Amino acid sequence: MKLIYFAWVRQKVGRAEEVLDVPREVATVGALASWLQARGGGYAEAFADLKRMRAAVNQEHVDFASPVSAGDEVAFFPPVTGG
Amino acid sequence: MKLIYFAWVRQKVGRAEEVLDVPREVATVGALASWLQARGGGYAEAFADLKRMRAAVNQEHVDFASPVSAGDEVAFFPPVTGG
Amino acid sequence: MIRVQTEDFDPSAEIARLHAGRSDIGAVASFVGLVRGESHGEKLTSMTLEHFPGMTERELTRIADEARERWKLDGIVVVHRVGELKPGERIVMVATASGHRQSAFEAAEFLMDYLKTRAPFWKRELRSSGEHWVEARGSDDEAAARWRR
Amino acid sequence: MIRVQTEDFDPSAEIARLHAGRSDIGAVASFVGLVRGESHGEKLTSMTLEHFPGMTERELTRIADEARERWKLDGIVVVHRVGELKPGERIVMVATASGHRQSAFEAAEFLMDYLKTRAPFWKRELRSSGEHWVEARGSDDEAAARWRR
Repeated sequence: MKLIYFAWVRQKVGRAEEVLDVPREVATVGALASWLQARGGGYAEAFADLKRMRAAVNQEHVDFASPVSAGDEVAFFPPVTGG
Repeated sequence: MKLIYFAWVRQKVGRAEEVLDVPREVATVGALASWLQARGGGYAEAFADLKRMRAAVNQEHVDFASPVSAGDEVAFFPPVTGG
Repeated sequence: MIRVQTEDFDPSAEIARLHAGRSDIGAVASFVGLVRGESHGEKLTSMTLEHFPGMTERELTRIADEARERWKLDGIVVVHRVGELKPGERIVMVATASGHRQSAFEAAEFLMDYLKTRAPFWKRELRSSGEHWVEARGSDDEAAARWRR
Repeated sequence: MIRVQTEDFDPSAEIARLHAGRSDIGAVASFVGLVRGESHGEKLTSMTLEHFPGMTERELTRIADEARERWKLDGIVVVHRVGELKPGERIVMVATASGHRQSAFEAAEFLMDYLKTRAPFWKRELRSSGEHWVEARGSDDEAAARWRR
């Protein structure tokens, strides 16, 4: 699964993107966030407060109940602040 | 009294402005409009339909019940169409 | 900043007037009105704008003052052209600067609505069928009435 | 017409894009957002904007399509800068063309409200006290919520 991180999520995780083998049972965005958090270190810090986290699957905004699977590109980022 | 006309009022009256001796009893904008209408010719035509006429006294929008007196500058014009 | 002029204006320069040389302005809303090439189903050759010099500036200043009373604004520009204009030419521009986006938008819309119903300008169109004075539109009165308190 | 770019833009040129060479456009409403020189009571040295290339353009296009569904528009411009910006610099511009003034204004306000809450941009400020990511504002969510149907 391709993971992409933006803004302070990227800074805390320590990279902009990566490809990870995510277990099959991690089937939603929320489960993926928890799984990443459990990796500890920068991940634990970045995903400590999921209320401050937003996600996109294949470049579409999604909520944490949305499904994810192996071929997806999943992005995690803070609430947007453009304009 | 100084009279000023704009747009089709000016065209119908046939002049842009003039100074007229208006009788003392012509004490409101409405009375002045009727008095001008009674002069006939272009005035009669310009002031035929007072619903289409607007007025300003000393460069302030006024309604037809507003007072006028000898020293005033009174303008008559159609509803405005700027912008 | 109120101007009535025959010359064209540059929207960028008018917007810049509100924020150039300062860094406390976050939001500028603006509106540009243009001469359309068709009117009443006829081709328009030109449009001529006349106004009531003196009263125009007074009314525009009054409208701008009223906008400043209603919204917290950091600046207002109103430019209105008079004289003969061709299709596609700029007629009018209003621009408002504010710390708040919504205030800037509302104030610009208010300025246009009030300008349309209170500033002493009159448009004459030269169309295929001859010269016609533009009639005031009820929809402009309704737009202005929205702001009555 | 959606653009994400590091270079500055010219508001006049963006407005002209909507009406140049045609005479059927009567009204263009627009908004320009600028970098303010102060934030959280501190002097701002610079602001850096990052975005999600690809998704940004998709979201902006979607927002523009939604505006076109809601209002009768003759054109839309959205330009958003990314990279490092200094106080007073332009960040964003939206412009809308319509036959109706009110539609142009409403659509421009809608575009800004949706852009602020849905387009994947993030601002980082360099202030006296160091680097800070800008926090999303509840007032922007509320502004966007006004348009929900």
